[in-house]
Amino acid sequence: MNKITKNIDEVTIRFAGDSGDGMQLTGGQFTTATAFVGNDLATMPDYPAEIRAPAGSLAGVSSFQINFGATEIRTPGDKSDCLVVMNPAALKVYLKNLREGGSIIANADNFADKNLRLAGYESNPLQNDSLGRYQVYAVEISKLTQNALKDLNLSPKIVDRTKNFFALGLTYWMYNRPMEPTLKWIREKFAGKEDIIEANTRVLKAGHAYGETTEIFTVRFEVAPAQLPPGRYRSITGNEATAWGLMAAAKRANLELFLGSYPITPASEILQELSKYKNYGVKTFQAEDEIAGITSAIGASYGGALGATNTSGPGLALKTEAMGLAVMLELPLVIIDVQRGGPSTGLPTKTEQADLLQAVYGRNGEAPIPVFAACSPTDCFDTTFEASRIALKYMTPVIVLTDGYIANGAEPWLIPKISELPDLSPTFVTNPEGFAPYKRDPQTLARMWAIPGTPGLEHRIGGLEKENITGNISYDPDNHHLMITTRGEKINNITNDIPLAKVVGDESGDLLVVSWGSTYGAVHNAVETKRNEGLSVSHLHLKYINPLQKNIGEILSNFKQILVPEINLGQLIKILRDKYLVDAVGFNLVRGLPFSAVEIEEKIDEMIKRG
Amino acid sequence: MNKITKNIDEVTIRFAGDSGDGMQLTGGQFTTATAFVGNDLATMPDYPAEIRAPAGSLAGVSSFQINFGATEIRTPGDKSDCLVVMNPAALKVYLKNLREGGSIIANADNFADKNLRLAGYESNPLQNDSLGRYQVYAVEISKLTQNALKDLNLSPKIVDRTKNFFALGLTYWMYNRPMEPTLKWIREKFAGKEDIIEANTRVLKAGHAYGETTEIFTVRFEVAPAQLPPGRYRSITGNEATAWGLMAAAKRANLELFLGSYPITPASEILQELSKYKNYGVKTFQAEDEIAGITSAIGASYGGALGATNTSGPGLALKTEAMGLAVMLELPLVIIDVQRGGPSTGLPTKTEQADLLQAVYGRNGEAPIPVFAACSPTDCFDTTFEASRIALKYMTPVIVLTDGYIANGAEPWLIPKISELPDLSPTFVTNPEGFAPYKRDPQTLARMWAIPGTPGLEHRIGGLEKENITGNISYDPDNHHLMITTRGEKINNITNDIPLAKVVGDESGDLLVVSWGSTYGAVHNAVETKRNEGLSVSHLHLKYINPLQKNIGEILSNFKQILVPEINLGQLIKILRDKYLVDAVGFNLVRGLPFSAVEIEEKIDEMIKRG
Amino acid sequence: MNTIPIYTTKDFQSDQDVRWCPGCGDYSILAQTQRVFPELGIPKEKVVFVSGIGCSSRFPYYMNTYGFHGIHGRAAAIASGLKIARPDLSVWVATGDGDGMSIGGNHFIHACRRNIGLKILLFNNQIYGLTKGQFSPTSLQGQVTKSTPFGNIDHPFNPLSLALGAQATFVARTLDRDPKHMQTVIKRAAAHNGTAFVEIYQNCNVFNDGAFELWTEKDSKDDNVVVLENGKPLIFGKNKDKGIRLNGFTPEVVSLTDGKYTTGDLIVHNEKDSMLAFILAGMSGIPNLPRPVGVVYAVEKPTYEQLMQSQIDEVATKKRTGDLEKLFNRGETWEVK
Amino acid sequence: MNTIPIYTTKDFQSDQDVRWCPGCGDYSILAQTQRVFPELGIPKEKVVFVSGIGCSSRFPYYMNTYGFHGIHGRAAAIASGLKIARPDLSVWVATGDGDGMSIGGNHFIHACRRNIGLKILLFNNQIYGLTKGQFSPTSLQGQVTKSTPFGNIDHPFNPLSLALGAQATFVARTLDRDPKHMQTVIKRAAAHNGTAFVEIYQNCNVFNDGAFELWTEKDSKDDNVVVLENGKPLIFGKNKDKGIRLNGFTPEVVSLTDGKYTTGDLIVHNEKDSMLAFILAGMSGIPNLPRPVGVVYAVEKPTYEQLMQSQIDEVATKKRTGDLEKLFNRGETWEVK
Ligand SMILES: Cc1ncc(C[n+]2csc(CCOP(=O)(O)OP(=O)(O)O)c2C)c(N)n1
Ligand SMILES: Cc1ncc(C[n+]2csc(CCOP(=O)(O)OP(=O)(O)O)c2C)c(N)n1
Ligand code: SF4
Ligand code: SF4
Ligand SMILES: [Mg+2]
Ligand SMILES: [Mg+2]
Repeated sequence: MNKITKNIDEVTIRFAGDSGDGMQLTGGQFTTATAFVGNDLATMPDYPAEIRAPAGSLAGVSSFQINFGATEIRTPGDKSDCLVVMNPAALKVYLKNLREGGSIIANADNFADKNLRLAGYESNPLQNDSLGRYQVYAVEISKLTQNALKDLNLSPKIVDRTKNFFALGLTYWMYNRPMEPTLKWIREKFAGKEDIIEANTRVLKAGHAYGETTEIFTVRFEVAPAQLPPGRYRSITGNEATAWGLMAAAKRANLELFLGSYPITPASEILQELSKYKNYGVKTFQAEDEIAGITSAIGASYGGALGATNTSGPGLALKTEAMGLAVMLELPLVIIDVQRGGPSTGLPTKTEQADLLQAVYGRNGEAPIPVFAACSPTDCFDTTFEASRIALKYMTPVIVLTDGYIANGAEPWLIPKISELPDLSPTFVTNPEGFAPYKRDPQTLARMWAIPGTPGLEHRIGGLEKENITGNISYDPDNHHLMITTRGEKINNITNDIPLAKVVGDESGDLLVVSWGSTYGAVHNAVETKRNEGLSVSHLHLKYINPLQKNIGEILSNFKQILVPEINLGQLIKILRDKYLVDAVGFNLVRGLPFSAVEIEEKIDEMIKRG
Repeated sequence: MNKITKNIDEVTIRFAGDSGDGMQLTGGQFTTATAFVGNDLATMPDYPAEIRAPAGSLAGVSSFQINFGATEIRTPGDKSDCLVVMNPAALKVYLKNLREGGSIIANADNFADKNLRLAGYESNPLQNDSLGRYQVYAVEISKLTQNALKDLNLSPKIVDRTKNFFALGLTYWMYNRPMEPTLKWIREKFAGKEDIIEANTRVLKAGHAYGETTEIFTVRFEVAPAQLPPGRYRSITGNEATAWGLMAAAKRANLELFLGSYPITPASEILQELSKYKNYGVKTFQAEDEIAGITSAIGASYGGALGATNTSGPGLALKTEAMGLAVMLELPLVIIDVQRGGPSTGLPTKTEQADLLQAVYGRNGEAPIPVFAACSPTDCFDTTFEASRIALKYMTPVIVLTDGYIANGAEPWLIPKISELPDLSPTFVTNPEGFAPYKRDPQTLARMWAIPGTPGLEHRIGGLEKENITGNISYDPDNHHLMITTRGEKINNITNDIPLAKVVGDESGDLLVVSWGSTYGAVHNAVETKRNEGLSVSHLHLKYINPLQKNIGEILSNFKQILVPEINLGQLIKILRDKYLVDAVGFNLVRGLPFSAVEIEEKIDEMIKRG
Repeated sequence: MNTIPIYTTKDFQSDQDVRWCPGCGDYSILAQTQRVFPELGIPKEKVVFVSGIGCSSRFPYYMNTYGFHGIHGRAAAIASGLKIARPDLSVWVATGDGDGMSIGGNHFIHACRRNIGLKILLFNNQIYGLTKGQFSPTSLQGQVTKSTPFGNIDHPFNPLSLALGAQATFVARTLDRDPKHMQTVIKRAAAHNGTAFVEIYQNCNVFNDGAFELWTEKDSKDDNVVVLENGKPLIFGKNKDKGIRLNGFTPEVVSLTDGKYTTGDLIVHNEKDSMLAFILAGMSGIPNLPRPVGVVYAVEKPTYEQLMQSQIDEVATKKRTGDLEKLFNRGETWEVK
Repeated sequence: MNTIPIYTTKDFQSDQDVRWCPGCGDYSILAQTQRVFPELGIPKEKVVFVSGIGCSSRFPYYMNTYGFHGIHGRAAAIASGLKIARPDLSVWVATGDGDGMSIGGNHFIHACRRNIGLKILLFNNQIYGLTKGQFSPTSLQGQVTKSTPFGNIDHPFNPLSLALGAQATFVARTLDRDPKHMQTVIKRAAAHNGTAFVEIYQNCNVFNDGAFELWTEKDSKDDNVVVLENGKPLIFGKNKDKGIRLNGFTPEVVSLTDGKYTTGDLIVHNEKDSMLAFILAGMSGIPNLPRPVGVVYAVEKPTYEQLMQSQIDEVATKKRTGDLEKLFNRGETWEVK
């Protein structure tokens, strides 16, 4: 056969099938192989809604998308170039995310009556002409798998379970990925179960061979390695990175890490991940509710640990009162909010950015808390580490905002050397001389920290207003004003401790697009595209939501128009307009989905045209 | 004796003494007598911090301030003209609130060693010249009381308890108030206890006679009746008015009232008041916590009652998650937040305005809730009634903000005719035809309301995102965006249903002072004073915080400068700046105290001067 | 006078697709409930199912009655408000071991204490199902779950003991795999005046499969379950050859065939004995004892809503029905002309 | 090796003015605590008092140890985090019937269940003191309070039963007016390994004066209180002439002088018998029985913090002390040059 190899810069593939079809595993293996050849990449699983639905149903579809390339990859990809579907429901759900002209690889064996009906198809889309705008490869994956294993005497159920490896092998061929990492993984994973090893290995190879030998595939693609900073990499999800960021911070602070938590989608993996590291000075406490999650963490911080708590929106709401206590006590605390679709229970498995105002303003009284937002899976590590640094240095709770999109997404992570991370060790007071619990560091305004167990420093703290310096209860009006403003100043002081913001693109121009959190990638790509087209547009990404960096006002003032895309009805924009009195314009789609670069691009065009 | 009578327009008196001295009762009686003569008035108790302190200590002082006059009275008064003190601690605490040249009436008998020491006086201030700037009347109140009761054979303890009536009688004489209302009250209150009636009566009269006959008092004051709208009046505190506002709304809606509540200072009186009215179709439920308070109220609303819940800042924080549920369910609910000093436990018995941003923004996801603020004790009635109207008409939770200052303060209230209040009756759907739980009124966008017990309308609602019209669970991206924006629009629609804002003073000029909530009175007085001095300053008061009235932007644009005084670090101002991009300036004192008019006046001068 | 229509199981099935994992024990609970409801004599429109969040909390969607899917842990509180406002309704709470015993533990014990007329069905699968497999307050010590990779160190609640300690007036246990028994228990709960608490052992075949096998599987259940019947001695075993007697206050298994003990030595169940109820509930914590199922405790005590109504009636009798106009004008008032 | 200084009561008195109402029962609790602490052999700096909000929750300010005045209801949760992070500390919770049983009920039962090493002192005055007199979950039915002008319709918790139902391993009751008894009980609580729960009857002389008179006043207490002593029969009365025996499972008062019963017929207290504990706790709910005070229940069970430490040790032995650098580089990694 004559096969053509095309060189391309970037590809997005989605594997989709029923929950039981092993799509997450398939995607994971594809990711490993892709990392192995040195592409940059980003991945995104999409699970079905919380409760498992009947096999073959639309609600039961599970998928995994990977975007990889020879250049820097910032999102798991907007539309996919290739859609691998194991059943009709998967096709139904994800066809709209396939770009025009993209490829569909379908397990034709599963496009039978019952499954078609479950997916709501009246006739078989592989056989009518409804998919004319795409490149359709209807492959009898189930049968080919059975053929490959005919002589092995395995139960039909087990045979059926290996069919995802056929799809994987086929895509390995198509995108020219090495099979070796997966073969190694199979050997290790199923060590001792020789028949399973044999079966999976055979099926993977069969898929690969099918691409190589059959006539229906005429093109294969080559994606050259990306220019990544040198070093050792691994793939990491946002939630893993958050967990590890906390561990690294505790390590560099020489403190034990205490996580007080209550499970909630999509934040539970942080608890689950940290609960594996009992032997790393990590204590996890699955509390009875979110309130106990945060208050136990405050108790632990009081005892001299790095206290942390993680949750999603509804849980953050419940932690509100206790956050105010942490503000009053001036104890370090890291609060992680993995945002999901709201309000209320909302769309628990979908992504959103609508907790920002809650994080910044949602407390009784004047209770300022720094709020930082992560912009990608790996940035969750950096942001959590940075939040811990500020929490310990300024004796304050800090909120880290991530969201379902980056929490579940994964990308390659340049593994840091722990010893090269900043030292975060706090100074515990031990000398009774001159000690007062609310005496402050004149520069940071952080109060002194003395922990129980220190002789001679016995003292009492609490949530009532306290007298400046002594920390005794005080009802004095002027003292109250002083303490309120001091606590505010302390948080504002953090602006002296964080880098200035940097614009990507020109420092002035027609349009500045301001992003925060997980919209980073889509905005970055869109602005890049539009700059390449010659438009005068730049990009400002904000990691620090509260306090804002010192030079934000100046940056904003250098552009004719300002666009703030957010997956909410406009939240960051409120803060920018209030603070800088700039007539920024919002772009708000609240659909439980990340923005695509194309959506941003269109909005940029519209703004530039309008002038 | 030759006594002069001076006519004055307005007086402020403060009665202060130990917690056991009956100052609240004294103040209450003075208020009744003052109302009786037709003055306008406003009152304010000041209790000691929560836990009772030793007799005679500074922490144990309790006081009652009344401001009354021949003109409209809008605050309980800044500084007092006359300070009645029953012990040295009371003098120590409140002297700074007495205007220069003001009068002090002191119970000289209590200015003995122990009490002086407890108050921190080294020598007797009545005897040294430290009070030279004031008119001091040192009266042996205890002894004179004993003399009056010598022959009655009462225990010394009981005799001592009547001495506040001596002070009361004396002030009645000084300010020319009738004794009859108090004499009547004594007869009714102590009916059956003839000796107590006799004692109190005698002592009251003795105090009055003392003023009339002794030489030390040479001046008495005459305050003419005020021009108040005609009708029947009573004195009412803010918390009472809130409770009654809810009752009146339920009555006019033909619904039962259900209050789910958990005690918290300074909001508990609302629960306590409503718990008295079992026979008025009012059900009060003291729940196990604030969360059960609000969720039980949501349950009751679901059942077709007017559900309400009341609390203060820390409790509002706890209700956050459930408020989001109410938004999603689109059920009527009135949430009352009597603000107090924060953050955290803060200053529980003091006043503050720092829950505004929490009320407007403090929820996960996009969860818009109308927020209204009361500006005076009687306005609590109107605001609560209005909140109920909107809640029922728009099927939405509504937050009412009051604060410790107006909750505990009292003023005369023109008693409304229930039958003349607007009809708030909702329409419960009963016809299954065309029913869908999220079908909306095209004008208000309120959804249909069908309550359990209605045959054929069985349906399910919940906190997950729901499909437009049917209310079924929906994970559809576009539906989510539609529902998010629809819920937002519904709240914005309320602007069509509320009156336009009115400026007091000119419609344009140099300076507009914008107030909300309880700062109304001080700002009003200050602006009036400054206008009388010829300054170009006007006053805009906002009752509707969310949504803002339609004409706010236009009003703001007509002034050169805008001043927003708030008892917080600047909260309403953030919303105004964001929304209207006006460079408003904040004036922020967070001392647990209301603003005084003088403070506002000074700020106005400063702004006008700066130009 | 209204007559109640004659219902069938179908009448209680809503039009929503049931979305539990195939094989989940929740299906049985739903089926039994739908089967029993036609017999309760309650008009459909008077029934409300309230829930929190969890797999179990999806229950209301599938019942063709009024339904309220609340927020996590708050079902009992929501239902309390509803029942107080509307004592005429039959209010049911569907909750899980996480929803009802972890985040919702406080509302649960307070509902029990108040004896508010709620029927609380606790779907106990000893795991967090919806969030995919973390331990719950009823998970066993040592249990490996997503959040306890080295085994759970929490000691579990005994839901029956907790309810009794919180003054519940009706406490029962049943099993997803015993439809007939569940039906009886649900009927008893429905008939109870006040808070009725039913713990249902429910298999989560995805995250905690087989947790209750011993008590539900054909070959083991007879020897490991003792079915409580009021007034009857505690006998169990495939051949009804074993019984429970008290040794001091501690229950122990005795053989009825070795001649040492006879039926007369056994505990006789008395639903109204609160002390016995604690002993029976406590059996779950003692190794080698069979698991009691059935109505452990059931006594009549005035309900919260009855007490509230009496108080309203009393006050109304003493003070007449309130007239707001009069109230506003009562006490110190004055006229301005 | 450090030796612990010899303390006096004074050493445990902080420099803060005590701000309870004159006559409040809280003074006695403070005094007994300060009296007992020198005898506990715990270095002062190792002691932390954690509280919520309420009159009782001001307690930490007055103890010259480390102190944490939290938010309403959360003391047990704060203290749990502290104790887990710092098992070396002696962590005490001072809470009220509102703080600990109403808003804080859930944290309370979960602390009991987990057997976390906290000493929980519940100042039960059957009222909300700090907020000036609303009823609490331990207020009596019928009690007139600020929020129940026509009498309380809530049925109260029995704190001892609730703690037992939640699997507490140490449960005791004492009285503000019996200093010696309180001292013994506090010492026993301090010595207990795991959660120790002590209910203290505390008079709020301002909002609920005399609530416990019957059991604290000279002329009535002997006939109305039975002091529990492990291994001893339940005898009480001014002349030690009455006892408690069981009638079925129900305790009843018998005379020891009318010849019908002797000491041998009486209940013999056994702190380790969980079923007896429920019976003794339940006595408060039965009219005409004397109120038991003392240690109702005390058993040893591994504590949460011990189990956590064992698990840490076990994992550390199996997997060595974690090396973060290695962890980060474990599994699938690749090199970019
Ligand atoms: C405030 C809040 N916290 C956490 C969650 C996440 N959550 C949903 S269900 C659940 C526990 C479910 O367990 P259970 O109640 O036992 O129900 P099951 O799914 O096992 O039936 C949790 C933790 C949530 N939805 N809301
Ligand atoms: C979140 C919150 N809700 C309510 C309150 C108000 N509050 C303070 S103490 C208290 C109850 C006090 O009763 P209890 O715990 O019995 O303590 P006591 O004062 O009787 O010692 C309440 C309701 C609060 N401070 N915070
Ligand atoms: S996860 Fe478990 S409890 Fe939930 S539906 Fe599936 S089997 Fe049932
Ligand atoms: S209110 Fe009651 S509990 Fe509080 S300090 Fe006073 S007497 Fe004690
Ligand atoms: Mg469960
Ligand atoms: Mg109390």
